Amino acid sequence: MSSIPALQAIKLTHNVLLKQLITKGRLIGIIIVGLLPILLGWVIGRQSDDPLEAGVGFVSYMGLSILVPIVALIFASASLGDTREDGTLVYLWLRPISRLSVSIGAWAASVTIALPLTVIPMTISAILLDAGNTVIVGTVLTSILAVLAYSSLFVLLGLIVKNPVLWGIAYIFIWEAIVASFAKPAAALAISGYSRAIITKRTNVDFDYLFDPSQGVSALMLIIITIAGIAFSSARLNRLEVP
Amino acid sequence: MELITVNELSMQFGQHRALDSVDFTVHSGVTGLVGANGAGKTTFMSIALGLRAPTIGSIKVLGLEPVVDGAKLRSLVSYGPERNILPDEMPAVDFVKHLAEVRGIPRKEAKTRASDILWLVGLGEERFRPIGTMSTGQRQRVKLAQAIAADPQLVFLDEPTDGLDPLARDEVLTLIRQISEEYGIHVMISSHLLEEVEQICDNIVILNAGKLVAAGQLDKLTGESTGLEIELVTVDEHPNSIEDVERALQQAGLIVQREPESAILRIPEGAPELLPDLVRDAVADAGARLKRLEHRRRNLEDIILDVPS
Amino acid sequence: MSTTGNARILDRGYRKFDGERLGVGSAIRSTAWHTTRSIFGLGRKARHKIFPMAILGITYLIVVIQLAIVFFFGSNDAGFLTEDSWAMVAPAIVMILFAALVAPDAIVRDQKDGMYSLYMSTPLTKPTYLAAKTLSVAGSILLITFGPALLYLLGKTIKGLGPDGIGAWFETFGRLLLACLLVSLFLCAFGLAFSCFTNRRAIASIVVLLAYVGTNIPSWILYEETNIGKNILLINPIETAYEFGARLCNAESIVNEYSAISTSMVTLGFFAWLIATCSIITFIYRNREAI
Amino acid sequence: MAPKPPPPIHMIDVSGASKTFGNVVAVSDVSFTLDAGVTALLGPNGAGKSTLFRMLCGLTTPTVGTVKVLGRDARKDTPVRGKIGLSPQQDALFDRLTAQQFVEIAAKTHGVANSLESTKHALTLVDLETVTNKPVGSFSKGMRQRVKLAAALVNDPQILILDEPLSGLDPVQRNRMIELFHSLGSQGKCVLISSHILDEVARIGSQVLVIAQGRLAASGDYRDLRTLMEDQPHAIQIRTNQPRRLGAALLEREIIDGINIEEETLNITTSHIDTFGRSIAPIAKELNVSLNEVVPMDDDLESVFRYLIKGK
Repeated sequence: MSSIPALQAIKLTHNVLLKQLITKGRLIGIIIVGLLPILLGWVIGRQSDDPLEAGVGFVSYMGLSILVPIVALIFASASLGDTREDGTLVYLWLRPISRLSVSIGAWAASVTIALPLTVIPMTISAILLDAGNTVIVGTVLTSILAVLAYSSLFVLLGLIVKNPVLWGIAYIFIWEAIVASFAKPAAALAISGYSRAIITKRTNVDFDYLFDPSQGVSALMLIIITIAGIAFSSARLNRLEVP
Repeated sequence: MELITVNELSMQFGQHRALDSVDFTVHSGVTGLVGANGAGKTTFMSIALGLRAPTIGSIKVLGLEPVVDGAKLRSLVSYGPERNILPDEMPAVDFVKHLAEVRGIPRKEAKTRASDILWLVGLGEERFRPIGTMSTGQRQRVKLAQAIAADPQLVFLDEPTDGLDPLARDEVLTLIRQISEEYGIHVMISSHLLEEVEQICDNIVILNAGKLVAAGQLDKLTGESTGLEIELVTVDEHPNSIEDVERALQQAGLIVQREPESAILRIPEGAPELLPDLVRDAVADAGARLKRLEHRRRNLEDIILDVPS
Repeated sequence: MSTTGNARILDRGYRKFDGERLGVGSAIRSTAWHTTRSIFGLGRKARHKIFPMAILGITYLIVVIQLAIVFFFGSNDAGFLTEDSWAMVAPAIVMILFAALVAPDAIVRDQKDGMYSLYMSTPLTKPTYLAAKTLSVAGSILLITFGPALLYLLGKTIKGLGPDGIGAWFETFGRLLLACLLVSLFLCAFGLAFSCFTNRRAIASIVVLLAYVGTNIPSWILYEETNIGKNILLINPIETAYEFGARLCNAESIVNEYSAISTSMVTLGFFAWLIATCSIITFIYRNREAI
Repeated sequence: MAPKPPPPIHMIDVSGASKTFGNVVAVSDVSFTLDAGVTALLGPNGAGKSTLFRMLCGLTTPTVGTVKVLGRDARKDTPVRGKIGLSPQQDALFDRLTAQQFVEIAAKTHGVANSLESTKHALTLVDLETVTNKPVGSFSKGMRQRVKLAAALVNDPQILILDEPLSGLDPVQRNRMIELFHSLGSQGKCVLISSHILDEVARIGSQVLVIAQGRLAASGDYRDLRTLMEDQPHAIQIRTNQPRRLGAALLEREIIDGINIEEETLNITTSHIDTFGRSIAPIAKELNVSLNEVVPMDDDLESVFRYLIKGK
């Protein structure tokens, strides 16, 4: 009865938190939100004169800047944030398992639920846009990477602030959407700066962004953000006052 | 006076039967509604306030039918909820005043009453403090104050001592007794603690898993002696005094129960009338030190444990 | 209680209330007033006053500055006081921010701090409770819709730029009042409908804002990127309500693209949204446990 | 010279522990040790009970002092966390899990070898074996309380820390759980229980720790604590057929200090409890006065508690 193997601990944490995260209200709300891009993708695909440019603009603004971060925010910030808020964190914290396993488990649970709820509607929407396979592949790839990074960031956010959804929304709409569009250093510190770069580079649609990293650098940065987020979460768990 | 009459009352939530053909009458004074959490206490209160229609059966509160005359009834009765959450930013006096107004007291009158009532519950000095800065005990008093501020005929208090420590609990119970005795407001409190109900109630209603276990006047249901208990202390000069007392009583023809090594002797019910004198003489003759001589009385716990579950 | 010739001890204890109890009307009034105080942060800490007061201040400031320029500097020709009074109603984004702030404060707070249960234990019922809340929220919104517009209308009248003749003036006034009332009610219903799901105030505000963003952005994308046509703009509830108000006042459309939509379509859109939001509120509250 | 034996490791060892939150002192310079057996922790609301429990489990660190469980610090030492069972104060559980799943997760995260069997056993101990497949979110407060208890017991911990474990239980369950605590205590486990209900505490056991205003006010057997309260005269109620005669005799012999008569009840206070106990029966016999009841009014736990908290 000493420490539990890390993989086992991650799996257990993932399973518990996943069950807690999937509530009827959240699921219905997100699916309704997910129908929106599908509908829009379909309409744009049928009615637009330049589906490629309209489509990529739609994917990067509607999808990568709004749908992906919001869905990730709702689940990831709740994964450990809710347990800290209501006091159930103690049932994971006071166990002979490492903090890193708990953070990874929480992140994995958020990804498990956020991934299908974002990538599926985004992919369907990209198919309905009817703008070629590069858009579809680009959409899938960037959505996945963005979900990983946002989930990691918002798991951490849930452990730091009391109202993570409020702070997260402010961050998404103010920093990621507005500030990052006007200031180059800000874009370098925003997930959307990298995720949008991947899809525009892949499809060769030029939006004249200020910040223009290559595909490889962007993907690497998103992965680094993911890892850093998890590492900080686990450090935060170590220093936390557990209710 | 019959405050509440309940007739074959049942409440069904899906598969779950919260109340199961319950029948009882509540008379004046303080009535304790006893049962574990989930026994149907809160459900009963919400029916009595007209906030839920019973599935079957009828109920009358102050002669009114709650479902039909809910609004009218609720201007005559008040309610103190179980959950210990209140508007944290509001000063206590504003909170009490506002609810008094909503219950039909004119504005100016509500203002003076709010202040008076907060003095009565012992929060006079604190009345301008936001409720969020108050201790659990003070918050329970605020809940009491809002319930009596509109001068109701009857108040329902759901677990009014929940979360209180023993000292604060005693103070709140004393207040509730006072509300009934001095202010003439009838009270129904729900509680899962038998001890506190025994302490302050005139009448009780015991529920268990939605079924009525017992209802009636407390002193008629309890108090009957179930035997005598004698607790002694060993004295150095008479090391065998406890055994001596035990033997003397047995020789007088009494059944004496004693756990091994225990300093407590029990004489079950049905003992002869001269018992007190027998005990007195046995203790005196043995030179024992008497710590306690007390009748064991039937209490609520006995009533509940008697019922086969 | 005890009295002798020149001394007495009075009982200061509990007093019975022998007067007449006021009815449900008074309960509604008290609750509405109480809610309104809470909305504007009166009797609470200063930080609760900032947002509502700032929005209130800004909406009035715009009109007051315009009037001040005209009255103190006499610049009638500078293009001031030439607009319809309806144009002075605060812009949609301000209104939705205000609604997202006010509606959750009015009802979500009650769920969280137990006031809802307490209200239900008083003579208030679910419908009268909602009436009190509507009175308060719609009334607060009316302050920033009707207030500035009325000031502007009065300014115009005093300068002789208003409607000619008493009959025409009262018609303009009546239309303005009716439009503001209906639009305020609409915003109130919209705010309440999207904030009654949850018992967390921050989430409720976000849901209200997202409901706006989630209808606004798609309506424009669909309008601009596709060939569906102008009627698609009616899926944007707030602009639809504003356009409906403009039609009632015989004023110019605030957002140009809406001017091409027929009045009957605008009316249809307005009432469809109003009925939908009211149905949401009714549905949620019908199923809500009182205790 | 033989080497000095190392000091014994106590199961719980709190030494000079204080905890402050900003200006608020939650726990102030508390020291005590506990070993196998059942101990009740008492104190008014806000006295620092929960903070003390959280420190013991490492959920929060003491500002000053040390808190050791089985000789280790639960915040830093991973394995020792597997030897603690905590039933926390908060009511929240993973609501969407069934009782079985909830306890099984606890077993697995503790690395219990045959988790299924241990889970079953723990749920049986708390009388929940019939509802194992229902989600805990649908449970009543008493059932949730027992699920928490099962989760705390499932890894067969050395240390059990139970914050208000009896609240919400009905009398039958309460008695069953108290029995369970006693059996765990006699199995050599260190069981520390907080409760507000003094009648419950008196049944839980006579070992108490009392904290008030963040400080340790008393520890030990509460019946012994009463005798330490020497400045507090004992109040005793006597039911007799001749209260005036008996009272006068007791006063005359200087056995009692104060007296108050109501019908057939004689209320007395005495500073000489030993003499009183020895002489009450002989005096009554001598005067031929009946002694129907002799009931000490203030040696119950409540009086001890009141004295310790308020000093009266």
